[in-house]
Amino acid sequence: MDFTASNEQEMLRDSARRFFADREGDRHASAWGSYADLGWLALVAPEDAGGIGGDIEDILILAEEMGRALAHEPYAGSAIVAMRLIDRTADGDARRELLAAMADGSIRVAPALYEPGRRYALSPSMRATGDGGGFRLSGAKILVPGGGDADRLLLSATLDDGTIGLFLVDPAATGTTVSRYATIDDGAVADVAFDAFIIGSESLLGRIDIEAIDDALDDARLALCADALGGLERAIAMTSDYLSTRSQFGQPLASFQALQHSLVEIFIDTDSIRSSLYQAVAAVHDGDGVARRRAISSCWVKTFGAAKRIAGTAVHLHGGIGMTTEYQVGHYLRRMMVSERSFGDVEHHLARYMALST
Amino acid sequence: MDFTASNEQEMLRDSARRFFADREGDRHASAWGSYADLGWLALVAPEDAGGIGGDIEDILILAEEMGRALAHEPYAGSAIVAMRLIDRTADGDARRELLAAMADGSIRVAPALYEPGRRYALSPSMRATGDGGGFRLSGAKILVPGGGDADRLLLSATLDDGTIGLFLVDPAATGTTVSRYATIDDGAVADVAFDAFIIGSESLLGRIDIEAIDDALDDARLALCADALGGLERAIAMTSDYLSTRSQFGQPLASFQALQHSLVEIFIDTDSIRSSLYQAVAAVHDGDGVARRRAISSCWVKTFGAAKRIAGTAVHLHGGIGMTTEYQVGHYLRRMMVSERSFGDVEHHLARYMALST
Amino acid sequence: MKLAFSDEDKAFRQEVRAFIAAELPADLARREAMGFHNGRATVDPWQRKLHARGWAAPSWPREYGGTGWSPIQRYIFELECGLANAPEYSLIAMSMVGPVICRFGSPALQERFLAPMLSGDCWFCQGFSEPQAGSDLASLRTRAVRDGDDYVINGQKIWTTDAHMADYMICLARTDPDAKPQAGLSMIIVPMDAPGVTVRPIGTIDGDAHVNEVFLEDVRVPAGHLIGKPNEGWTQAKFLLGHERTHNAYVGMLCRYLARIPGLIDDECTRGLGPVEAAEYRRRHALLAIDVEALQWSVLRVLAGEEGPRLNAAASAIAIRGAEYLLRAADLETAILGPQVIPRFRPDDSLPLPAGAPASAPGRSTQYLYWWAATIFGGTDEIQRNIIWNTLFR
Amino acid sequence: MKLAFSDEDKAFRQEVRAFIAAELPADLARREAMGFHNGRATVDPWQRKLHARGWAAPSWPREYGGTGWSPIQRYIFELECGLANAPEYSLIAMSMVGPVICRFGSPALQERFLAPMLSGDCWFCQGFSEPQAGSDLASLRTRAVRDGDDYVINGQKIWTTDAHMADYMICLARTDPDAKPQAGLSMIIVPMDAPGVTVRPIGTIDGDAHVNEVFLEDVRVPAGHLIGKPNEGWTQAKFLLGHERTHNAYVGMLCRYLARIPGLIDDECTRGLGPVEAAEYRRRHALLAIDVEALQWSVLRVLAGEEGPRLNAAASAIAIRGAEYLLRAADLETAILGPQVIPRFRPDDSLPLPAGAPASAPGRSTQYLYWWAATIFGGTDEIQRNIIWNTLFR
Repeated sequence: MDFTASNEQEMLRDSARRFFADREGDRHASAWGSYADLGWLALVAPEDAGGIGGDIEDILILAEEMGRALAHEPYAGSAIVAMRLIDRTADGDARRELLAAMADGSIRVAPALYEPGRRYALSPSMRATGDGGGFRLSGAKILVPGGGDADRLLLSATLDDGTIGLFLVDPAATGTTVSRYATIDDGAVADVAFDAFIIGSESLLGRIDIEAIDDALDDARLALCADALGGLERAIAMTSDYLSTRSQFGQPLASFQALQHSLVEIFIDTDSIRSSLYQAVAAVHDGDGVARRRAISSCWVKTFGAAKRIAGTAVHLHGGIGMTTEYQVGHYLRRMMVSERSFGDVEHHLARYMALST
Repeated sequence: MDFTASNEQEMLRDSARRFFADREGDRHASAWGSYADLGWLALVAPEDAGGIGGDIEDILILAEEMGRALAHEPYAGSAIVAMRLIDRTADGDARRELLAAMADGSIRVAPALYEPGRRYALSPSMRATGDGGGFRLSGAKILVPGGGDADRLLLSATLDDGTIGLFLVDPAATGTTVSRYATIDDGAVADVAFDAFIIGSESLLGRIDIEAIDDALDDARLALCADALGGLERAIAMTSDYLSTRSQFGQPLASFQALQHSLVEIFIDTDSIRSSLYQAVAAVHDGDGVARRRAISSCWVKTFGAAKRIAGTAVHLHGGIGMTTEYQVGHYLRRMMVSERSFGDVEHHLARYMALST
Repeated sequence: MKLAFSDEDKAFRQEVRAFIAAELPADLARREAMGFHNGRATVDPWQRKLHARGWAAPSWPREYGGTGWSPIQRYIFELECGLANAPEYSLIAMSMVGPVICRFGSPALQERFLAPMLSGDCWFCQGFSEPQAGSDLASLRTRAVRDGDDYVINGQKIWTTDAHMADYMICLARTDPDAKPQAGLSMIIVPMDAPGVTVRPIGTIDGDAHVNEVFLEDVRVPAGHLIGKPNEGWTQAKFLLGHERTHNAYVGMLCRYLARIPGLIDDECTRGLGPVEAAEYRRRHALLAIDVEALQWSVLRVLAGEEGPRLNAAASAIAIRGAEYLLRAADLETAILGPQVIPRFRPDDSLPLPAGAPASAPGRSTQYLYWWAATIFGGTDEIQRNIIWNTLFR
Repeated sequence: MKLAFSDEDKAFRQEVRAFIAAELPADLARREAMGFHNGRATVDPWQRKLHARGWAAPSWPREYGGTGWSPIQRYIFELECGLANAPEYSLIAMSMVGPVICRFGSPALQERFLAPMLSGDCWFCQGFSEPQAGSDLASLRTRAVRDGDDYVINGQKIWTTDAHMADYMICLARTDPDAKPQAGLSMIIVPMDAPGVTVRPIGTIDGDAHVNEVFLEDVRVPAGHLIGKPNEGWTQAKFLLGHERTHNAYVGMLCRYLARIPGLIDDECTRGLGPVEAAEYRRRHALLAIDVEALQWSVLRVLAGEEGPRLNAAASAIAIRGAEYLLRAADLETAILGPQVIPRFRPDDSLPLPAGAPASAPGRSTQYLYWWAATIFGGTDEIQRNIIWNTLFR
């Protein structure tokens, strides 16, 4: 058991913090190329495909900094989920080349797994019907993170034999309709519709079952928890600063015990999220699939069962200024609202946790 | 809509408060006779049986004072439940005479409705088998409030035809075993077992269905809510006094904002219980059975969903002294624990509320 | 003690309900239900209907064009409007400024302003808060200096709801800089089109547009725009803020949520919401309904004056719980809708909905985020708790 | 950073588990699970088994007869004991007084006291709190005056756990009345059978008997009973209280609750608990388990020293949450058991159970009530929050 970050991990954290500090004023420009240059994409890719195959701890250190900085790049989706899915599904050279191209940033792939009116179901109602040598795709995917900016979409569809195939398709091709829109936290997602869209057989990367898709999401779930943790810690630090500098009724806000204790309460909750993240990481290392899934759902429930309340309390402790978009603290609250329903919500994960506990 | 207590109601409250103040040192002696003398038993009895047939508001004013004073007499059981059940079930002279004797205190009746291992179920598994002209009773009743001191037990049993009969039996008769024991709040209850106990046909007061039994409990439920309200208000007043008089770290406890706000929070919760009680009373007056049951369960959930936390916080704010039996505040916490599971608990009533809401 | 609505109250409720059912435009109700801040063009037709019925100003005295309703009747009206998705029309003018003008204003001011307020031709905003004085009005810095027949006003207001669409601001300004902080304030009506008035919208995290900064630079208004006597602004502000003691309980809005949520759950069960989750959300709905049932009676107790000297404490208590329950209600709605509330919807609902979003989704995140402000404005929860402590326990 | 138990840790856990399974008397485990305060006669056999195995004092240095375990090993041991319903043996002697004597005591004191403590022949109680000094040790009034070769002690202690069955008290007393409040204190060992010592049990609302008042009237103890140097009591007390920073997280007890609750729910489903209620209780159990999983890692972080300078704050945080979770766990158990927890059960379980009560019922109300004390002793929640604020944010 060693809780101390290694030198390499400290360097990773410092470089991420410096990178985001430097582009503070430019937060909405795409930084995917920089992510590639910094090796953050390769960190997720397996070593046999030119990647670094980093430890989950390393990925989470990065995710924490992304959360602190309110970074909008779809790292959880286009780096973690997409690479994990391709790693498990594709084969041979196709797998290695694709992962290598994703790791160096030359191809950006957005995972398209969710469908309209089906909440967090991973079983695709989208059909890929055999048509000549290829397939005919019909259906829609929604809330694809970074789906408007991706070079390729990685999507799940049910094949004629009832199994699930994973397809790599070009969103710019005729027969696809991509509707890009903003999310409440200033992120960008897209809905994608396919109307009898014909693709070649090479688009099918391989077959996969629902449990394997769910497993591929798990590292991304931890990344979103770490992202939330980084954001909440920053929101607390901002609130502490604000209380010290602001006065009311002739006294610094920080001198009011009720405000002190409110801040302490959300500090305890946030620090507990770090502990929960650590138990999940330990379960990832331990290797037992059931225990791992259970621990990750535990972390999700712990994190997002509290995240909005913590961020909202930080807003509240700021008073009116906390509600404004010009000030950063409220953005954490919006981000929690989006993250908490990105790969299943609290109730979804509580149900998974309970099912795995018996 | 009139929220002001009438002169008569003020007098009732004052006389109750005075009565309990006078016997403060003597809290564990039976006061049933005094209850009769003060007209508190007649208050519940119908007018045509020599009672007063008081408004529910009057009964709740009394119950509030009983809660404040931590009175141990089984008023909810032996006055409210027993009289309401007999009023609905018995007939003619038998009904009038019995109710009149209960109202003047000459006969004390304890309702025996609950059975071992059956939680809050009101359908009796106890059988009353026809035997010659009378019945043979077999089974057990538990947690009978005041069951060790009652002259008669009022118990429910399933008849040969599957309907439910309400019986009045003498606990001192051969064939009954009465086990008296204390509850955690210093109350006295009894378990009663019948082993092929033979009773005459006159013991059967009449037949009743489960819904009517449940309805007979409803006024007693409101009385327990009012009892809790009175106790919680008193616990808050004691806490307020304590904080003003006690110092720590060289300052009066009352000067610490965190303690102020804790007390304010439980005040708000307690005052909300009063509001909830009022909405239930309004529903009682309104006459619609479904709305009445729903409103009473609403009040129960509101009251006992918060009562232990409120009383526990009052204990907490006292520090160590609050945990001692010599000091009164902790007794309220124990009383809440008993009351909240006396005629159904929070989950039981939430389920009833939800079933009646659709 | 008689805890029941009278037959007259019940008849009144039916009358209000029938009126709303007949007169409330369906599209207005739909937009109101979404919960975005609606503009004047959207809500004015409703005010004109109310005006025609004589119901434009429930909280004004009858002799000034108000309804003369009892507090219980006003409560019933507000509740029924909430349930039916009828908007609160120009809250600041109708519930705050109007009563102040009725009570303190000169006959000339009453003549000039009250009738247009009733007909919907005159909107007000409230210029109280300032950047350095959040919940602490005694430290206001905006100054009004008498200069001949005018006042010249300089200063800055913030969190000014509706300033971007108001005709006038009721401005709390310092008219005697030498008096004690609370003694030197006055209330002055400032036309929003006066030279020197600049309105800058404040972007808020809910994504809606409703609050503003208002800069006042050498703004000149006739001295007759002063309400009442100079330097009695503190008294007037307390009257104004105290006039709607039960408004912050939001029972109309809460009942609107409670009425809507069961249908939302049923709908989502056809869109992938599982039975276990649905049961949990129904449970939360029931627990919230039970809390709101008590809150409604807390409001009635305040309205009926049952609280007596505890009135201030009771008003603070319902404000704390009102904000808390709104957050719970809105959180529950967004939880039920799940990922469908992620898109940023526009108040202008002419844009097509994303493929994943049902018609019930727009406005849900916006409202949840907005209700965090309800824990701040009108005095933070902490200030309300201080009030309760000082009133009851000190 | 490597977040996993090592293979050595896992092997150690198996070793502990096997030892407990083989050696813990079944009746002791049953009584411990009930949760009443057990007397010495009940728990001494277990201490003798631990002593024979060399595991009597997990928190003492090895050279004094301790185990020399790493913090993680101590954590594992405590957790496994909790899960298996093994009692915490004489907590005050083993976890607090022992380490103080090892660190500050003279060789003579060590010689005299340490071996009997290990073998279970010497119990201690802790005389810190006084009637006018709840969480505020600086205002202690008990005085010890040097008189020849003795100290003469006068004063009163309160909330003294186990005083009724202890052989000695470690007494914090004022030896220099002229020094600053914290500077003039010393720690002195007082035999409980010394003339002038009177123990009066304090009845507590949980109905169990465990705390006492101790009156000290001209109690004469040899000067050699002073631990360390005169007037260094404050330093020693801080060492003592800081020694078991993670104890107040109660993870062993919490895991015991978590392990037991699913079976309780299943049992009650055969005794009238409905499926909807059962589902709600299972849900609460899961939410508590998730919180305790995080708490365990908060404890591990403190034990591993990850917290660095934040150690005080982290210790306070886990104390706050530990007490909160205990109350939730005990509340959940009593809710599951419903009316069956109403009877006052006796710690002496020789009395027959009431007809309605299953064997799982005794002790459940007692423990729930008792855990309210956990929000008070060792510093109230409010004091813990002050510590966190002062450590991290001031």
